[in-house]
Amino acid sequence: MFDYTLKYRTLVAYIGGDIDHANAPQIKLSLDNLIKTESFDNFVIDLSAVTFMDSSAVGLIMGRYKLLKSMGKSVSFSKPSSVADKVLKVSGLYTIINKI
Amino acid sequence: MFDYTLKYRTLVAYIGGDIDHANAPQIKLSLDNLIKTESFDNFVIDLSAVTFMDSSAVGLIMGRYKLLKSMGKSVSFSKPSSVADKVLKVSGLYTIINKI
Amino acid sequence: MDTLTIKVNALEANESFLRSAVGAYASRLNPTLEIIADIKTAVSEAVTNSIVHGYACDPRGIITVNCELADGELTVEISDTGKGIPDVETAMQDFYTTLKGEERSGLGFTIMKSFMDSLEVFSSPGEGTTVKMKKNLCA
Amino acid sequence: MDTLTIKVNALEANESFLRSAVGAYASRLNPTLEIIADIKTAVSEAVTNSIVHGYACDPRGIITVNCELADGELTVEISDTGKGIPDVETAMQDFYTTLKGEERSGLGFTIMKSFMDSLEVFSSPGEGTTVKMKKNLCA
Ligand SMILES: Nc1ncnc2c1ncn2[C@@H]1O[C@H](COP(=O)(O)OP(=O)(O)O)[C@@H](O)[C@H]1O
Ligand SMILES: Nc1ncnc2c1ncn2[C@@H]1O[C@H](COP(=O)(O)OP(=O)(O)O)[C@@H](O)[C@H]1O
Repeated sequence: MFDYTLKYRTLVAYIGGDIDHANAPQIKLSLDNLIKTESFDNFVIDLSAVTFMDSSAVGLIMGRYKLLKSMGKSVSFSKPSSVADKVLKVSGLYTIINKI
Repeated sequence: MFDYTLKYRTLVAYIGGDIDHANAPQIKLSLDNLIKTESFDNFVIDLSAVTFMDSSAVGLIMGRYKLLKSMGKSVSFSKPSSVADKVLKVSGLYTIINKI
Repeated sequence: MDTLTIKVNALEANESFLRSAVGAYASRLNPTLEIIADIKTAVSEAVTNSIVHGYACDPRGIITVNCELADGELTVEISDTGKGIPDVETAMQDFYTTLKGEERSGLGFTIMKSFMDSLEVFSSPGEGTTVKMKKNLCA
Repeated sequence: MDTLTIKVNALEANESFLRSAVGAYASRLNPTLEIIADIKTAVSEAVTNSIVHGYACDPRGIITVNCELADGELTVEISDTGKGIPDVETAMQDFYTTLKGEERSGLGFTIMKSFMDSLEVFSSPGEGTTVKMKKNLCA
């Protein structure tokens, strides 16, 4: 599941369902395409509909974070589901990307 | 899942969910208890909420059918789900118990 | 190359576990829901037979399920090393059952045969039983 | 006596298949949804590692999952006969990964350790890797 909204130069990417090694490449493609084609200042990753994720999702998010930082954009998380929240906590991602 | 309604001497037993060898004994108990305690003329087996059934369910229904016939009651099926319908067809149960 | 082997104890809880596992496995070729339902029913019949007939519900018995997906077709083999069937032809007849008192319908093989594209039964008394079934997933 | 063994090919489709199967198996002791989610995450990490590191995505590789339920506890062992890990202690450090270019986070073992009650890793180069984890289901 992938969708997005763009409003006042804030791009919200909604990633839902199961995120694992098998489908991370597809989600990566969608995200990179969005980052390349839209003009925005703030990138928000909405994980409210995530039903499963593991460290492959962490690698995916880290990769997008580095790309966005190199472009001077702000990055934040929005409403992670409880399963996403637990993985983000253990992985330490909250120490570099804020939850809004 | 098990429930029933009694109206104008017609007892409708609703059996739902998965019916297999593991839970047939529990459903049998509920049905036999109902048959023993309620007073009715017509017994209707509503299988509209069945998500799975195999030949263990056929054995269960055959057993209740014989009991009910020996008591002089009428027996019929109501709204079998598509998975229930297919098993009832192949088992030949429709040749002895009508679908209403 | 896409195979699956599962071994479990002869426990009632494994009736739903194994039919769901084989159903989920076959789903990766994206068949219709009706095909998945047919497969789950047939697997449930064979697994129940291994538990109640093969092992007389002794949970030390091991049930082995071997599956393969190839050319759009599922092959599934359900085996036990239980008591076996003395006469397979008789056992496969509609309504034939050796457990009269327990509300077995004697329709397990009937349903396996009509819900799958093919059914083969290999059995020897004292050695066990293997049921091999195939189903085209692209129908 | 309640054991489960599953053997499958090193295919990506088996990442979700195996974590769902082990999750469904553990569910029979009626743990909380959070415990099931933790188990699925840890299993997914170990299975993904066998596929991408152990077998370099060669589907001929076989992944074996052995589970046991006893005394309210799940034991799950995930094994491959792939390339193995030369130095397990180093491999288990946070953020350590040998696949830098491919967006592996190096957090697989970190997550297995914190999501399960115990984690042991047995590995020899050229022989393969076994990850053994336990989780109390009645917590
Ligand atoms: N795995 C098995 N091990 C031993 N006997 C079996 C096995 N499967 C089937 N049988 C025999 O074949 C008979 C017919 O099986 P089936 O058609 O499934 O009907 P049912 O299970 O209702 O008896 C059984 O009653 C039993 O005697
Ligand atoms: N099953 C395995 N076979 C071979 N090497 C492995 C296996 N599991 C883990 N490793 C090694 O351990 C390292 C760390 O694993 P992990 O913490 O899961 O991070 P990641 O998978 O993101 O690299 C891997 O990069 C790899 O070198």
